[in-house]
Amino acid sequence: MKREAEVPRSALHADPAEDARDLRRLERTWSPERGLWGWLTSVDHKSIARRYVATALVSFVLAGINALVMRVQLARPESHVLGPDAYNQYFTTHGTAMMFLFAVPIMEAVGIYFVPLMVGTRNVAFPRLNALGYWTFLVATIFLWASFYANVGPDAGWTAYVPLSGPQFSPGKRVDTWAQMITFTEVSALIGAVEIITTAFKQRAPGMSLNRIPLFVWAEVVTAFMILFAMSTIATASMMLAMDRLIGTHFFNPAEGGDALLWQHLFWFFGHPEVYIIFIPATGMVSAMLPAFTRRPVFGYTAIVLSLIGTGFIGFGLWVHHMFATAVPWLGSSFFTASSVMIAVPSGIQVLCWIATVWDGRPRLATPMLFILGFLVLFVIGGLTGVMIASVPFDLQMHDTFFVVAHFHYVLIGGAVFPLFGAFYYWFPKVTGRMLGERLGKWNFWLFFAGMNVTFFPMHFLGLLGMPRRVYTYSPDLGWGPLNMTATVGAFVIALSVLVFFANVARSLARGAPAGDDPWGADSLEWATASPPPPYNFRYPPVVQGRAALWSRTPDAPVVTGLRTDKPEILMTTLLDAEPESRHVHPQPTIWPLVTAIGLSVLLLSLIYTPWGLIWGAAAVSIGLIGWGWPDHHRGARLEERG
Amino acid sequence: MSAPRTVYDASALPEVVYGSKSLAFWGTLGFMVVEGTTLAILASSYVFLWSNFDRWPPAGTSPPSLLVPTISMLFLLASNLPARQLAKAARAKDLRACKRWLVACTLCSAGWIVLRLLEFRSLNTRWDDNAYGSAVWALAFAHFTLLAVEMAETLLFTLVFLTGHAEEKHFPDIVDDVVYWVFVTVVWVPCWFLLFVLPRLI
Amino acid sequence: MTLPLRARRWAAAAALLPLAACDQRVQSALDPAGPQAERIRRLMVMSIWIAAPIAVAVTAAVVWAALRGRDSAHVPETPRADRRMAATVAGLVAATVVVLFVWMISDFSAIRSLSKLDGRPLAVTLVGHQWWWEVQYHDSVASHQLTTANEIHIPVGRPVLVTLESRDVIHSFWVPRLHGKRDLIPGYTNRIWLRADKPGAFRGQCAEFCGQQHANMALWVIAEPQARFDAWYRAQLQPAAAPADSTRIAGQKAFLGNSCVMCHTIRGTPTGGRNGPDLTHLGGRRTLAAGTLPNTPGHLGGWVVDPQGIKPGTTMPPNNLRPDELRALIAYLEGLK
Amino acid sequence: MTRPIRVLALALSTAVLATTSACKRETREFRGYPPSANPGSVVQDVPLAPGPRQPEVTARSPYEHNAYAVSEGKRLFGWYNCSGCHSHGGGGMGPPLMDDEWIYGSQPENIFETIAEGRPNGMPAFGGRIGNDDIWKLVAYVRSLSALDVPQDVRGGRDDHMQYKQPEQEENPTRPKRSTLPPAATQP
Repeated sequence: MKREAEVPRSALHADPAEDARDLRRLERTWSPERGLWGWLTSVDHKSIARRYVATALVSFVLAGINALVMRVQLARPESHVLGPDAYNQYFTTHGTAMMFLFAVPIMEAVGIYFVPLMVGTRNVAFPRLNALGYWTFLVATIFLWASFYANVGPDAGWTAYVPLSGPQFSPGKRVDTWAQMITFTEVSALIGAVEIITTAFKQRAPGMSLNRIPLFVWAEVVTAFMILFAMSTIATASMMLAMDRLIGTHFFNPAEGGDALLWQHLFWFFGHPEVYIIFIPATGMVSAMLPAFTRRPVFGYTAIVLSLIGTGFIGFGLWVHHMFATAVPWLGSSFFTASSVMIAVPSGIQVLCWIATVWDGRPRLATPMLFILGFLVLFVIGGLTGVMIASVPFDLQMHDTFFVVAHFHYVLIGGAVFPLFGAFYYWFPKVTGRMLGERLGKWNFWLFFAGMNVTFFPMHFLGLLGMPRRVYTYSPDLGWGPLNMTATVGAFVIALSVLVFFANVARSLARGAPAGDDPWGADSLEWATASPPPPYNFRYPPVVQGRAALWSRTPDAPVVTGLRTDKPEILMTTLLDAEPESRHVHPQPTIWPLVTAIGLSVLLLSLIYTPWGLIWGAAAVSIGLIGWGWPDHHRGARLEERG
Repeated sequence: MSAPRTVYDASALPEVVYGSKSLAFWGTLGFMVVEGTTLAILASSYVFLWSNFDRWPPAGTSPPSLLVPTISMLFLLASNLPARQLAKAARAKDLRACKRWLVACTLCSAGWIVLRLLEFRSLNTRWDDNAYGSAVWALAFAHFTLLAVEMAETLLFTLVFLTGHAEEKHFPDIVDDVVYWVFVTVVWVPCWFLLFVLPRLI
Repeated sequence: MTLPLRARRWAAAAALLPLAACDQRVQSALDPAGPQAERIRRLMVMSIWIAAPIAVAVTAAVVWAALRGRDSAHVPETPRADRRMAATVAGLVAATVVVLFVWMISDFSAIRSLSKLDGRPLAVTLVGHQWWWEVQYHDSVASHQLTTANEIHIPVGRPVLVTLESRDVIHSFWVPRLHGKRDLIPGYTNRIWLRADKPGAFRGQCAEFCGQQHANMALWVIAEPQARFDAWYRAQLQPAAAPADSTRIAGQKAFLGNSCVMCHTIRGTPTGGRNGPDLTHLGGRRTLAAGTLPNTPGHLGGWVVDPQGIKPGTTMPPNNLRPDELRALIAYLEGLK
Repeated sequence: MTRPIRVLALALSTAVLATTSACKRETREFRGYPPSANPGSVVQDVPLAPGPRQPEVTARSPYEHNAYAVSEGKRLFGWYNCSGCHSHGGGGMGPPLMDDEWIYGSQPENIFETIAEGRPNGMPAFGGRIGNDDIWKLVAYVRSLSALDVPQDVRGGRDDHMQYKQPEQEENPTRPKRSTLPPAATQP
């Protein structure tokens, strides 16, 4: 190892030439390689997160098209756009893709992009693992959609209840694709969770003690913890389902002591937290955007953080409210009613804090703000219907009807997609360096808001009128036609609004107004660097002096120097107070995550066909992991050479 | 952005840190949570399915043999002794001791694998006999994969060290590997109790 | 709720104004015909009356908050204003908790009133099949037991205890005008209590996704006064009447000579298939194919010849009958009153 | 960004190619195959006679590669009480169906004929009682019991009831033996 003094380090140079040399070296160290190889080997959290977002948006569009086709089928009674076989694949793939390939990954992806920037560090904690997470996610996406278009789309519902999804009633490989796709995406989600937790715990800028962590980062951390428990559960459950289908185990076969309800318990033990895994990051986005548009910090920081943590805990205690119709004992169901009602309290606290922020601030009605206001209205409606169906009697009537469809679309679109679209408008300038158009943005919002209500509000009434969900047709005698037609019209309005969004993106990429570092006058650290951020994020790691990092910054704000510029070094700090603790050398770009992901694909895909896939796949994965783990020595770090 | 003035110099900070100060520790911890949850879910499924049976193991299935599983479990626990020595050597950055204990640990982990393969035969049931068989096999096999992963990781470190590719940053990695080692071995104790002892007690 | 009846009706109507256009209420949870559905409807109306003002208030607060400070000059943040806001938010949170608590208590009181009905129940077992319902009436006298399909006749005012079982996948029994739903789960035996307080035909539908024809798995609950129910029951116990005229005799021959007998039973003939519905009194039923088609000769003919065109993926195979055979078969089956 | 897109497109099209083979396996034809698939054209009336095995017709049945049809065949096998004699393929009063002995031939057409026209000593004729399309499904299922030409990804898994046998997908192909008619079948 070279002696310390000879190592090039970042320093504040008075001499501009020296300063420029230093900057060039830093840039060289952090930049990915050029061309396709560089693209395949990149471990930069920003480029990986961009790919995540793009891939998830592809699923969003495709699953949205599924929804449109289904709405056309349901617009009139007894229409013949889709048969039952196709319809079942359409709605299953719609739900599966929206949950597993769009909502969860895109929420994590925004976290992977912005958590390092917001805490003032240069990359996520495990960049190569991060790349692996993306590649597995990509494989899962391609796999599900290819299966769907090849008529192997899963058709047992995104909940895949056994025994319908079991070996006897789902012949062929349709449900196997579902089960394996779940395992794939969970690998990627779990990796993302570990990234986010570690980054937020160990890589915060000096001075960013626990009580100064931005609310968005808090939200991502709480989500990541929920993912660790929830996603391992569903990955285990989907493996059990796959084993029942492939090697004849009896977890879910009642005749041999298995249990159909075991699946439902496991599924919903994951499935309910899943909703919060999608929703909590969205609340984080709201809390991140509000200061910029109300020109004041979010009201009730501590209350919001505690609410997030509370939601994270209670979220695991109410899964049985999805199973009231299966005849859970009354006593048990009362407990789950109580916890389902109780979770409205932390959500209520957050909503009240946001309204208080707007109330006491000087709101500026830019597009992101409109999406926040729309979110508040829609989410409250969805939350209220949620409290309704927490009640056992109410749920016995409305469970598995269009009332529930309306409810969860209000919560998921209103509660998560609206903040997400707001976040697109808010952070697009940071990611691309260009502003999105405000005019189209307003169109986008109002069409979305109107379409959302026209589509889903009538569904409440369809449910009350007795229309069950997951039906591909209905009789004209039942009087559901007009409301369904209304909903279909609304769905096309939503589609139009999404088109407007993409038009806006295309227009901005071509000739959008340049953004500058901080177009919104926001308060968090990602705005302290250029737009788009350089590969190393910050020339010097910043030092945080208050909760609103930028607003509380003094003119002579301290920065950290002394990190090496010839090696990708990052600063590690202590968990509680974010005191500088050590320096950590990050890995270089590498192909091995991709190789490992390919090995993992071999493992999981061949497992659909034969148990021996485990052996072949394990061999394939091992190749990737050996390559990954084998040290590549740069700058003579080998101990033995040192003597 | 006004020019930064005050400087916080990081150059004196250490590059190699151990335990909860190191990044890898947190990654390991995360994956321990994931794998612990997986085992907990399989164990809960085992208990859940138990409630469907009058007798457990069900009539016609003999209970699992105790001898090999107990030896295997004790061996797992005992293997923590060399692992502990390995961690100590890594903390002391003692290259030679590390090599020695890495080899010992690799041998230990190979021992686990052999014992676990024998243990599968002590289950006295097949995974496709009934739900009992499925639950037992799933738990035992899931833990087997953890053992295999730990063996592979230790083996990789052993090869890196024996071929002279070791770097200083590997020492904390070895300590994390030992943390995982402790997790993998200790987590089996409740599983062993659940699979082999509890059905005999109730 | 002590409002006068008319006011209550009006309130319910106001809450559900968008529904005024539709009067097809055979399957509406808002038009209860039994005590449980009525109890749940009251709970639903109450919930809507709690929720709607909250939604309106929040929307108003959001809009007002967004507009009021928009053009104002800088509002200085004073610690006092922040404290006042904190007190307001705390008060609203407390109010939320109180509302939720009251709401939850009313849920619990509704649960209690749903669980059991007084009186000696009529025992019915409902067996779910992909994609139809098998209905068995129990009686201590073996010869008084009865199996029929896709229609449950019940006497008005008498409690019915429905035992729920499934032969294949999970289904869910749901007749919104009588009660909420209850799943039919393989390996489990569930029960649900019902009572119809007025005569009528109430449509129900499978509510748990059960495969290709989940959408066309309906049934009817027909509540009749006790005397009519008894008459119906007695008639159902009879085996099918032997066909009298030549067309129907030919129809019976067609039935017995084709694949029908592999799955269906007509009591009084040498048939014993249990894979499809019992057809002994098919002519008396309201619908065919589990509520898919009205029971008319034309629909029956279409169903026999091309079931896969009507319910794609159903388990009934198409039948290649000669036209005269088909006509006779329809006449025979429609005659099984 | 054009390169990444090209890579994506390449990966996508490879995946699509890989899964198109799935189409045959996953199609669900509810109205049955067109009449050309009916047996009239392939099954000749062969007078039963003692002696060497009948020549096996080589035309293929429509359902050997279709998972849904095989599973429908399995359902019908249970519904039409084939298990009454053949047990769950293991044999009882009737011959076992999962071994390598095929008295009347193992080709789909042979089995079709066995089901449709019956065989001496107990096998009833189901022709006219079971539609041709359903018989073909039964044929596909029966052949899946001994894994004859029925690919593993098409064969069924375990049932949701008591297990009498291994799931079909775990069967290894059993090559049919050249067998002669049993003495009982030769008697008039």
